[in-house]
Amino acid sequence: QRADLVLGVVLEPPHLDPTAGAAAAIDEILYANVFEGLTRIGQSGEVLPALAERWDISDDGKVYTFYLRQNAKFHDGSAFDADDAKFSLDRARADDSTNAQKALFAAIDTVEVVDPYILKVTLKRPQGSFLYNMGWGDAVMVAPESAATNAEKPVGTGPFKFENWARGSSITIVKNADYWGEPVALEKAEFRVIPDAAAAVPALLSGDVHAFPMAPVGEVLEQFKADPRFEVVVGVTEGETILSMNNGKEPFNDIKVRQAIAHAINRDEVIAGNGMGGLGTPIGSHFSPANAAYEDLTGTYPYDPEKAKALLAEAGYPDGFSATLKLPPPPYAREGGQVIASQLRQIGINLEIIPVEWADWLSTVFKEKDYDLTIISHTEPNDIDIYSRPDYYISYQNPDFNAVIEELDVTADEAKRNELYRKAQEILAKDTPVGFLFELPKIGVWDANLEGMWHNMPVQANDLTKVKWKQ
Amino acid sequence: MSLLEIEDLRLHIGNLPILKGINLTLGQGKVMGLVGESGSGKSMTALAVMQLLPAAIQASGRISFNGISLLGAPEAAMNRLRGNDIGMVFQEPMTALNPVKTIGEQVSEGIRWHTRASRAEAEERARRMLDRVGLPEAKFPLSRYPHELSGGQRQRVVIAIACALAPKLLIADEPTTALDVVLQKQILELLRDLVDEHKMGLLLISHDLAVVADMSDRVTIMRNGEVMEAGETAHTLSQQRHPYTRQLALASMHVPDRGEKAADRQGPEEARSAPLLSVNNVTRDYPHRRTSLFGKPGVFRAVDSVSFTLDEGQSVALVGRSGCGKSTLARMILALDRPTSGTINLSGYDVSALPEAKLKPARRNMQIVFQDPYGSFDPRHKVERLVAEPLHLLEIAPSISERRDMVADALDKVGLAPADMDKYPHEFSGGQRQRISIARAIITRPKLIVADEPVSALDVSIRAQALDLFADLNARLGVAYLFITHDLTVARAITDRVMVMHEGKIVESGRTDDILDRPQSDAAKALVAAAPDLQRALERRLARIGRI
Amino acid sequence: MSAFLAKRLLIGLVTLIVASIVVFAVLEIVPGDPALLMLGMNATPEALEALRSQMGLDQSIPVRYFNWIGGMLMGDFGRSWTYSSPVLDLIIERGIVSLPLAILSLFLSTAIAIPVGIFAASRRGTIADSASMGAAQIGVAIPNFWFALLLVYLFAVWLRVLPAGGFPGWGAGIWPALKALIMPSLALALPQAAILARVTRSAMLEVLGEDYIRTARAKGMSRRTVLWRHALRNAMIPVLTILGLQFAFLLAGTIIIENVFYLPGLGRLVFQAITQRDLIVVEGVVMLLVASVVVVNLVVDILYAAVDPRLRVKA
Amino acid sequence: MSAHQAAPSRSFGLLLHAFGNRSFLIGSAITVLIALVALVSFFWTPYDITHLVVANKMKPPSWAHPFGTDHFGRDILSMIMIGSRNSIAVALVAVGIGMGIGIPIGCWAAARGGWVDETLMRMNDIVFAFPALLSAVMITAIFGPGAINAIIAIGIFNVPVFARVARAGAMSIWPREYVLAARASGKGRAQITIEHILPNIAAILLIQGTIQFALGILAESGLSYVGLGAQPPMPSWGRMLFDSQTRMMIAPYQALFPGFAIVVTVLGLNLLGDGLRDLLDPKLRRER
Ligand SMILES: Nc1ncnc2c1ncn2[C@@H]1O[C@H](COP(=O)(O)OP(=O)(O)OP(=O)(O)O)[C@@H](O)[C@H]1O
Ligand SMILES: Nc1ncnc2c1ncn2[C@@H]1O[C@H](COP(=O)(O)OP(=O)(O)OP(=O)(O)O)[C@@H](O)[C@H]1O
Ligand SMILES: [Mg+2]
Ligand SMILES: [Mg+2]
Repeated sequence: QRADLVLGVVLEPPHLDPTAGAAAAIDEILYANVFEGLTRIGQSGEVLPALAERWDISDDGKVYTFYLRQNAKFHDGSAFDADDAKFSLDRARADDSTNAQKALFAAIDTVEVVDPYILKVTLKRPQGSFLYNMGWGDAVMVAPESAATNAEKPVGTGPFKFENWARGSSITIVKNADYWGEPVALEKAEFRVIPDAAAAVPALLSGDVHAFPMAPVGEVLEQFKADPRFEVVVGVTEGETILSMNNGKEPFNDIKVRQAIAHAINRDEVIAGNGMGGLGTPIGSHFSPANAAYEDLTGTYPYDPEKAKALLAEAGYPDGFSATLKLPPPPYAREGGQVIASQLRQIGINLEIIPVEWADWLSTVFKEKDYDLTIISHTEPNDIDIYSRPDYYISYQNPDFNAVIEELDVTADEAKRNELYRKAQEILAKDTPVGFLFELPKIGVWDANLEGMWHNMPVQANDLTKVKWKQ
Repeated sequence: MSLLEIEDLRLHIGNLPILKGINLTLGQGKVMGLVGESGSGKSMTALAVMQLLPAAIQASGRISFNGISLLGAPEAAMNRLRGNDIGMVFQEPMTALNPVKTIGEQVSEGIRWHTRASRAEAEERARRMLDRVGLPEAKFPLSRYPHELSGGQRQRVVIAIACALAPKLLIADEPTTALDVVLQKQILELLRDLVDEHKMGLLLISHDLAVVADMSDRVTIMRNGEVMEAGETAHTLSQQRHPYTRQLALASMHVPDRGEKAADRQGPEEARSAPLLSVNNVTRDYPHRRTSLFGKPGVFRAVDSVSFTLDEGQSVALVGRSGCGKSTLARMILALDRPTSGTINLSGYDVSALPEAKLKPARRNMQIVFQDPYGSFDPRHKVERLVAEPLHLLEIAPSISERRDMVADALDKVGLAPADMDKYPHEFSGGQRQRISIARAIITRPKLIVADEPVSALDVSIRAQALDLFADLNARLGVAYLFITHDLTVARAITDRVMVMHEGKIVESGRTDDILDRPQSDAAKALVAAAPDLQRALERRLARIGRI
Repeated sequence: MSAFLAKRLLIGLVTLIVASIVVFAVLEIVPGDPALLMLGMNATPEALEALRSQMGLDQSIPVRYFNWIGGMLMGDFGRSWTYSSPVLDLIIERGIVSLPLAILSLFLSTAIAIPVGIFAASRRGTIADSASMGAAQIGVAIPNFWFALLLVYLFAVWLRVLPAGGFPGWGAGIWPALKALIMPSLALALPQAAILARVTRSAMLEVLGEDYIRTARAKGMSRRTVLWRHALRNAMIPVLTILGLQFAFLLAGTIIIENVFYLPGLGRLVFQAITQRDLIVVEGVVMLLVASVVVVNLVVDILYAAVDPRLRVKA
Repeated sequence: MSAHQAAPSRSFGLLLHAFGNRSFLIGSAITVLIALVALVSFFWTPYDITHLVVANKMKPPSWAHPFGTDHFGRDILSMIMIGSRNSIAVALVAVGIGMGIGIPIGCWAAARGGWVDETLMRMNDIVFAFPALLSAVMITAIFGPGAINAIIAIGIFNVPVFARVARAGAMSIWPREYVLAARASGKGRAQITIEHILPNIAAILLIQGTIQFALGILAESGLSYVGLGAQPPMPSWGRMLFDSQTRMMIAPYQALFPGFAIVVTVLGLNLLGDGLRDLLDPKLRRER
């Protein structure tokens, strides 16, 4: 039976330390395969035990006691224990830490080793999402001896060991024989970097690559669907794709203008022309349709150019206005942006399209807020709270919304949390600080003989633990 | 049966005839001179014998070599003949050799090709041949490249290639036109010796009657692709039965009528007022090519402490071998180049030191006529603009109609019609072009004209006309000339004084007749001895015939 | 000869120094913060600051320039910001893909072009001549990436004889590695070959019209012999010039072709490093490419002298 | 061979030659056609390409859309027509920049000689030492991608080309006797350059111009292909190729037509250049 696998990935990770960079590409290769956290996120976004077998939460919601696996070992042979766990958490929240998601650890007050396999984490305040946070790739457990060299030679506790990185080309991981849990079926997996969309199609067709969990194949998807050699799975991600507007700037500080834009957007057409084969679920607020707390609010501002024009006139722009639309590299932005520009032109808003590199987007749009409109997919899971952040690039301010988020932060009860999430969604849908477009689809194409691939993408990961070839 | 027989050779390019029925016979050990003006078909005749005509040209008639018919002979057969039985020497020694191969390779190549000799054997023969043409191994090893040789030496290599296998027939197409007279003499003597030695037949092509008269047993005179006259050299050229022959002979011995005034000007030196031009101790150095990055570049002294004066209306010749520095000196006089040291004074202006802006008045007084009547005109300009160019020097720019008048006047003076103003230079013949070039030189009424080889590119008959014009202008306008030439007949024809230059120095100067008849310095003697002279050549030849 | 070489070397050195200043200055004004790019949208300001000082971005520009130059002279190209591995290692890793690719293409284009050019010149005006030059005309006009695309669909998708792209590494064996380079080098080489064939042909024709060719023919040598023995070497002089220029072109051409075939070469490395603002990598690779152009020009100059004795200045 | 070739009346002779010159005829026909297409596109295209009708996407060629439609439902024929503007404009302006800066530099270097010449030419070498595409990538990284920056990037690399050609041409004219005659008439370097040098090197510059123009079109398409050339919604041939390459399998016409547009245009320009060379370069003309 076959036990090797070649996966295509679009982006090469800059390095291999998930605790020291934001690049999704790092997690896509290492998360759950090489590195594990105290908890982990399952296929539908649920929190599952990982290196922590189980945990207790104090009644005030401030103290978490984790009971760790006793048979877990790092790939260098050293055992995993509470000291390692304390080291990992303290390192991530230290002053000179370069963890990209430092905010995940902001609530932690102290971390104590109670026993070699019992870890006590005390929070400054109750945090409902703490267990979920501990499942992020940025919170994985590392060993003190190897933490500094993980960037080049990652050492984790997962079912696969890192073997080789041919820079610019591929990263290979192999089965970890000493894994504490259920052994994996694959002996070897190679993540091959294929950045060019045009190259992905022939790579799959020629059989060079067995699976492309996020296949950039656009319209050619139909071709793969029709081909019995391939299985095509369209799932959801945590990527809310939005038309961000600079709420701190004329004319987007005017809700009428924003509503006009919301009415002018024809989501179906945007999705049809989004460069991802016309796939994607329309959204009316900042929430993933895969989530239990999701509420369909796409009807809040239906497509209605006439109404949009009227609203614009009310706002004092009867003849429309001109603005810029900065587009980062992914096709959903570059392609979808053209459709949006065409749609807004119908109501008199003339957009000048300015394509920007990621680096440029991050510093000019995200940091300096030097933009009018931009299209971006927020792929962090459960990140509706970004609208409450002070100084965020959208510059949206609503005390009601902030109150909901604050309450959410201290609520641990599932039902209650979902209720609050719905409330937050509704506020955003009404206020429409941004134009809500669609949830980024996860288009997976792989060999029909392959099973166990994840269909959805609740976190940025390609969990290979259950993948195997059919006989 | 003769060595080479050409019967009714006709060449066409499309419908255009190039040769119209040439007949020519050459015996073994004999020299046949082929003369004619430019474009008369001399080279084409030679190439037809070699079967190396340009692809577009069709040939008919009969060429037989040693009884073998060449015209239409298969390529393989021609390959066996060429270089082995028929050798050819070309006009341009500078380009006739492959720049990337050593002379040894180039000479031995033909030997190996034809005799299948080993490399060593072939090289041995090549060595002997090069030694024979005056390039002894000791001084000129086989490993030399062509660019390491002078023009005359290269021509010797070309001759060595052609004669390497002692061919029965040697064709030499203007083998000396690119060389100066002294070299010309040496090369011609070499050819003659080779002919005597190997009993070769030589077809010598030249436009110079004197050369042919000196060298050949028989001559064939061509014009426009036809043979005008053929016969024994001395008789043909001295009796001049055919009018065209007479015309050629007269033209090549032509001396312009310079009138009385010219003689008057040759007054005693002390009687003269301030000279028009005075050149004092002028030296010009050119940097050598640098050989090391930081070392100081060496210098080459092209003109070496030259001093002389030139009076108004005087006509002076500057003669000397190729590369002796004549043109360099002329350029400095014209303020186109600056001396390394020394001064040049033209009617009160120090042209060697004045900045360009202050030179205008001096420039108005001097103009230049070049050798190449075609290359001296911008092909894109009309005659009016070309001739008017020096008017740029006038203080007040003339109006358009004034300008046309002045151009018309200048054209009139050189014997051209005012209507010619609106033509382009390529619409004129060589002689007419040289007239235009003279018109340009006189339009500002200069006191001095520097003429650098003004007639050496012209055919004899045109040359005679040009010389007449120079003499005429000198007489009528009183222009002074500095005539640069290596051709002593030209110097004799129209100058009052001669200066002989050698390796950058003026080695001798004086009245034209004195110098040319009684040269004192070695350089002058060599020049005079080498200068071909039709009259003397014929006398020698007739005397020889008489003696027999 | 040595003086000539010394002069060329000095010029090359000056070129490199000027190039280093230009490259450094140009990249200083590239917008975008590499630290922000690495840590992403959720990064805290302290984390960013910490990363910047790790990268040495808090030093002044001249200090960074001289550190960089000084390091390079010692053979230390610095550490990649994104890959956090030595730049030199990266360059070597990528170079062993790009260099063989460039050499293979150069070899292919010369191997195709020169015989074709000579053939066409020797058969001037025949159908063979017109046909090969017509093909060359079209070859010159085809964008190499488009040609690459056609190749991929023909050989990888349709015929399935060659991999569509990627590079298995030399460790996977010579043949699989070469197989991965066949199409890319073909795509790079063909348009170049078309240019080279045209140059070869016209250089040959020019030389065939020279006087010394007539001299050689007058020795009785056949047309073919003259072509090989006399014309070829002289015709190589302009061909060499074009070859030298083409090398620089090939190096740059790899940027596009490596993208089409997702080869992990130097071209992709710079392209990627620029988008990721990994400036130290960009600087290192650009300097390397400039240096290789300088070296190739030097080699071409030396070859000139080998071909043309007129250029051999005697010491 | 003698330099005194018989030249027929110049302009008339050229005309006669032109009609007998196949490269020139085909080349100029293609060039004129492309220029016409670009001109027409300002007034009329079959469809409005600024209005996207995504529902219409990826229709194969038909009577309504002779070249089919793209992934936004735009008419590819209209896109190619408008794209020609971009290709022509970029290449033309880039050649203009190259000529505008390169020719004066080359002429100046030739006129002055000595250290001026040496310095200018070494500066040229430095520009030449940068692989052009690489520098274009850097330029667009700084100023952002876009047609203008593509023009600058391509233009910069045309400068040394024209400088070299102009210098070589001028160097061969300066020692001519008619230049000496002009100098003897007291004309300065600048005036001689304008009156004698430039008109006499115009032909080789023109020929080089068509070659660089063709290369410019290729370079622009290359830049657009890696996403650094013209930006949407402005159509460009290279960009169209880039956009269509993932869809080669299902909509090959999307990549074929813009590809052919590039090949045909470049071919036309190269033929024109060849034809011009045959017509204007007497050295080659003589050889025929
Ligand atoms: N390759 C050619 N194609 C067509 N016509 C030619 C060619 N070469 C020469 N001619 C013409 O053939 C005629 C004879 O030329 P040829 O070279 O034999 O003259 P020539 O007597 O050697 O003149 P010169 O003294 O100038 O060398 C001339 O009218 C010339 O224009
Ligand atoms: N620009 C230059 N640089 C270096 N050397 C030069 C230069 N011009 C001329 N020379 C050298 O100076 C010497 C004299 O040259 P010049 O042109 O004055 O000779 P010339 O007497 O006119 O010869 P010719 O009769 O062949 O025209 C020659 O040896 C020549 O090689
Ligand atoms: Mg001749
Ligand atoms: Mg001279």
